[in-house]
Amino acid sequence: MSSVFITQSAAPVYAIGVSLAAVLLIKLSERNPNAREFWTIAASVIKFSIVASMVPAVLDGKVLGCTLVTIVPGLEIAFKVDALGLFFALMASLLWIITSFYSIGYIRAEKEHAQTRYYMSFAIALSATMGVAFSANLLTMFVFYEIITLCTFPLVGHKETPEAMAGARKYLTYLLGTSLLFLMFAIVLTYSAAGTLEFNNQGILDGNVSKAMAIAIFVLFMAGTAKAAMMPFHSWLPAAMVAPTPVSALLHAVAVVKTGVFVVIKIVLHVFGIKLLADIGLGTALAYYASFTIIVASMIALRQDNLKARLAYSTISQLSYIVLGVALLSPSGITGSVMHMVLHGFGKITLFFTAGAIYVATHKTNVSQLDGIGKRMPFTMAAFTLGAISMIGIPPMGGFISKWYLVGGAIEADHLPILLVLAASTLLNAGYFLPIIYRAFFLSPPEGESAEGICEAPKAMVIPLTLTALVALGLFFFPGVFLELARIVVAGATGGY
Amino acid sequence: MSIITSNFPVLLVITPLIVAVCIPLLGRINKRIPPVAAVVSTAFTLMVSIILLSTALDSGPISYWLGNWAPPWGIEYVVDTLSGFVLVVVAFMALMVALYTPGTIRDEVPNDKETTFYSLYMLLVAGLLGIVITGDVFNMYVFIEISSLAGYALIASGKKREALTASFNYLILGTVGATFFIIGVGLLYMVTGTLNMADLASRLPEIYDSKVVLTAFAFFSVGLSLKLALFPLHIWLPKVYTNAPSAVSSLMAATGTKVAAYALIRITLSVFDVEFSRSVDFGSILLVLSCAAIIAGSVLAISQTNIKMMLAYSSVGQVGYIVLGLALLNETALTGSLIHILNHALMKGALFMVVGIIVFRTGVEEISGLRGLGRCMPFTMAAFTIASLSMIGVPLTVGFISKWYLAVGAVEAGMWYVVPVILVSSVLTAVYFWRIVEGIYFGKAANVTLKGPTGLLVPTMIVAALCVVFGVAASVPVSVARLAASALLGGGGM
Amino acid sequence: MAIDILLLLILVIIAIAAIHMKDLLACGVLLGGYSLIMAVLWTNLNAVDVAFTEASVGAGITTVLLIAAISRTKRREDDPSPFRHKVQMSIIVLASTAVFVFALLDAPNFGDPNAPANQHVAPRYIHESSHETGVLNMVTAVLASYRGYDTLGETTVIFTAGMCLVMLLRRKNE
Amino acid sequence: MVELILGKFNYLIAIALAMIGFYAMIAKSNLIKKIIGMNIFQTAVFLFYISIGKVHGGTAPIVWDKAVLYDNPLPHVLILTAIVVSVSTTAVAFALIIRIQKAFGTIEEDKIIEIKRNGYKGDME
Repeated sequence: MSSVFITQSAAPVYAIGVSLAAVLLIKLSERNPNAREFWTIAASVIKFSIVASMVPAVLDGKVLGCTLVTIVPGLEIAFKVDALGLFFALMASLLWIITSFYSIGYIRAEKEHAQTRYYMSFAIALSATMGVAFSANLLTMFVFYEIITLCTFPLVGHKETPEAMAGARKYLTYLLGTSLLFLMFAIVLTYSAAGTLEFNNQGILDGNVSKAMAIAIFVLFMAGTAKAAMMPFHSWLPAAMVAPTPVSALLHAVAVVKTGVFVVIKIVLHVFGIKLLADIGLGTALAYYASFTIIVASMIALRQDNLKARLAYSTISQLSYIVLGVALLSPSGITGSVMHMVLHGFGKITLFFTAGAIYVATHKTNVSQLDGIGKRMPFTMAAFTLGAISMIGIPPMGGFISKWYLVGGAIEADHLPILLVLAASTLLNAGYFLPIIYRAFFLSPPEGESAEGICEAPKAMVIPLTLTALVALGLFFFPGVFLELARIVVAGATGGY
Repeated sequence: MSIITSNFPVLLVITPLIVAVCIPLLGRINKRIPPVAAVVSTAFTLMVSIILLSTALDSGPISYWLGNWAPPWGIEYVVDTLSGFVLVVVAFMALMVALYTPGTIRDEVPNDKETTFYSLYMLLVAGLLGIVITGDVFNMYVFIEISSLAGYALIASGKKREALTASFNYLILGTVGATFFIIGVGLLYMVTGTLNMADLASRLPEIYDSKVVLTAFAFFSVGLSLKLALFPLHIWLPKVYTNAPSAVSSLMAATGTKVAAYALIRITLSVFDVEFSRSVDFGSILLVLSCAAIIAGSVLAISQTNIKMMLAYSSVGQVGYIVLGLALLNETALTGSLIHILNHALMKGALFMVVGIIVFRTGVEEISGLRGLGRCMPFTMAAFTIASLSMIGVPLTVGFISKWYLAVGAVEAGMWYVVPVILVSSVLTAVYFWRIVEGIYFGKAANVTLKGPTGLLVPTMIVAALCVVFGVAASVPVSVARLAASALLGGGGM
Repeated sequence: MAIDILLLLILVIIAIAAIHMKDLLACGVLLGGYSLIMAVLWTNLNAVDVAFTEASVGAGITTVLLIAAISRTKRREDDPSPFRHKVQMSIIVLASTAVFVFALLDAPNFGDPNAPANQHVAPRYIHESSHETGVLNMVTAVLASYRGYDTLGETTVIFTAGMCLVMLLRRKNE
Repeated sequence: MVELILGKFNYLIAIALAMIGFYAMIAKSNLIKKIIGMNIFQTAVFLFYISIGKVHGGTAPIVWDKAVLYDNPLPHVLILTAIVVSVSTTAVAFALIIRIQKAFGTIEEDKIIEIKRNGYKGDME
């Protein structure tokens, strides 16, 4: 079964530990904001370097890993760095650096309260994200999945207004409720059937379960990963908009939802395995189910006037692309899925950053208020345009690459209706992003507002958002490392096919 | 073996008894002696019980003949894996609560009665240890009554008048339970002529179809379920836990129901055996009751506004978990059940100790009054949070371990539909604990003035920390529990 | 045997009267009578030690305690509990009765010398206790020696009850 | 049926007494009545034990040269212990009743419940 030899390495533990250490330092330097924020930045940079240092070994085909604790034999907290996990970790840790700068700008500009708690929660969330990325078994994944939920609660409810608390409670109810009810149930059933929780390239359930049981477990898994925001468990995501914008960026691009889809990919590839899912036709079912979410969420997004709400529904729709890709169970589909994780990450974080920048600079939140804003905030809106184009999937933006592979995947898997879904959704994406760009650049600002003069948000915000937009652009031309990692993921997953 | 170590089984019970008798005298000399005596003697019993358990693990069950009369003529004390395990749990919690007691009873018990309190405390501990260690059913009854009587007075020792009626109700139902128990003993004696558990176990299988045996089984089960507060026989419990002094609720919540659970397991699987329990469909009845207990306990807990009441109803639900493993009757589930005896003792002990600290320092018992306390009492609240997470069953805490084994055991038994019950109750538990945790950390602090320094924190933190330690390094208790479970199910229980 | 049957029937009547009457003091006296007749019955059943204890402890001390309690509280029982409650409790009691009687269907007859209860452990007490302990009264022998730890437990119970009373009733030294 | 009643008359009466007591324990509202019921209940169970130990033609379990059969001494021993336990429980119960009377002014369960429901949350004494 597990023919892959695991190279012992504590690097994943360090990657997780570094931001935990930062939590302590942040708490200790509570009274000194500069020091506090220095620790955040330092931790993010160190974390990224640790993650990046693992790239060569993984590209070599090695799998790094170690066992942290054995609770009882069979229940372990253990880490394993494979291509898929590294892929996710690389993206998340890179985005954390950028988000940290942006956070500092945003939080200082808005003079938010409880800043120490904010940075601490952020750092824990990143640790837990690494934990999910590097988890070697379902239990480890579950633990870190829950930690993410718990430590993002104070972030979502940061403002502590009744509205914010209500949103945060809804967030917690959906995520914690579904994972305790369904994900844990699925894990128990998986353990009972397979006798192990260890991820494996060929899946661990194949040959151990009846068809009905496989379907039951699969449905439970999908219902349990509400973080992937597949309908009908999506409404926590718009509710979580009450959070400050950098948090939304974290939720939508870096940690939370990406963890959800990452878990879905893990379950499809490493718990069930392509063969089992293809045998019982679950891949196809999931693909069509994801298509449903793609279309419906896009249509809802069209009708949102609040910019962040529109972005939120866009995320719901885009996440289902990722699910769709892996559900196609074909090499190109999986490549597209994995690539979309990172490309959507950069695109969406740009969009949220710009939304935050607009808010900080003008306190505007609605699409209908954005007339003519392009002239006052040229950098921001240029970045927005790049991000939106990437979302729609038009060259020369990174988003095109993943769409391209998804189309290839649909053809390989012989699911031509999926092509229609992709086409329709591209049109819908264009339908809800292009009007914003049009308003910003081609309409004149409302009366009473000066049209002239640059009025950008603080540099600490504008620079990160420009960077992410440029990365989203750059990834079209140099997808190298990510594509190579995706290739290894595909090779592993389809090896036993 | 020296004369001391060879007599450890009896010393385990006699030590607290002697200390209980001496305390009233010592208290006359100096009021500071009784608490110290309580701590020292419970520490000694803990040490002894650990030694006994490890001896039992190394070289098989220890049988100790009291007065050197061979069983079944004389009374026998037995330390096997199961009883050794429960002894350690009881002795440990007794020590922790003994450390904790001096801080809280100052406020809760009239000054002139503190000495009596310690004497009764030691009697309660002696009774509980006696129930666990004895291998004779009638002797078990005597110890049940010792622990119960001491318990009734301890519950009523506080200043709340509701404690009196709570104690009286408990006395009535507890006596019904104990009397049912001796009816069961009488019926078994009628058809076997013996009172020794091992002897009963060897003589019963021939007459398993006798109606007398069936009835005895029914009386044992009902009587012990009353002591155990198994839903719907739980009605005495919430008032008792709510109104008793904190130290008493902590000890009783941590050990009282656990020992009753031990007695039920011992009688149903060790005196009777697993085949008999299966043949009378004992499992299905218990399954329904335990699931009802788990859900009802959680639902009732949610609707409470008093935090002690909430914890008490949560105990009703947790008792359901212990019984659930017994109902499923397979090794994995029974392991879960036994490990939950330890785990729930730790979690609920910690929670009641925390609540005791809160009440002691702020005088608040209502959940709404806890807002913002996370800032003024960080360590206490950290202990509370850890124990709450454990109650929910978050991995890396002890609560997860027991739920995991119960859930996997349920699937093994082909009763996968029990898993949702466990999970739904986890969610409900999350609801009622989250409500508090959120208030503690996010609420605007109410105007409470904290009074008094607190030495209560040390034992509380130790217990709370163990919730995590045994959640991470679960191999040790789990392996012991698994050994005990396989012995029970393999028929070699005694 | 006729006297036994008669005594047993009287016991039933007294028991019913004792729980039925409203005057608690009368109930207490009836309870004392109940214990005394029980003691007589036990003497008839050759359980002399037990009968003696019941007469002194059961009939004596309990009655004294009861009267003490009544003198500190009140003498009359108020309105009876609601009818519904009574019906519910009656159902529980009848169910328990049914279960208990069910057991008798397979129980050995009263007084059967070959009943298992009299065969397994008891013969050793009967035949050996006088050699092994040197006490002629087998009950004393078993009580003090074979099952001496029950007696220790019993003593502990008394001590516990004493401490309970101190805890519950002792007044402050003012 | 006749054999059941005649052969097990003692047991049947013991059960009847036990259940009368049990009923009083759980159905009566007056706390003293409950304890009276408890005593009847427990003493009836003792009767049950003593009856188990009786042997037709047996003599009291005291060594005696002319004895052919002895009654079983073990139930006697157990009941000696149990009587003491029973009295101890009764004593504790009465102590509680006295305290309840002092705290609530009544010893009727339903009235106490009423008093609790009508508020008054204070410490006694």
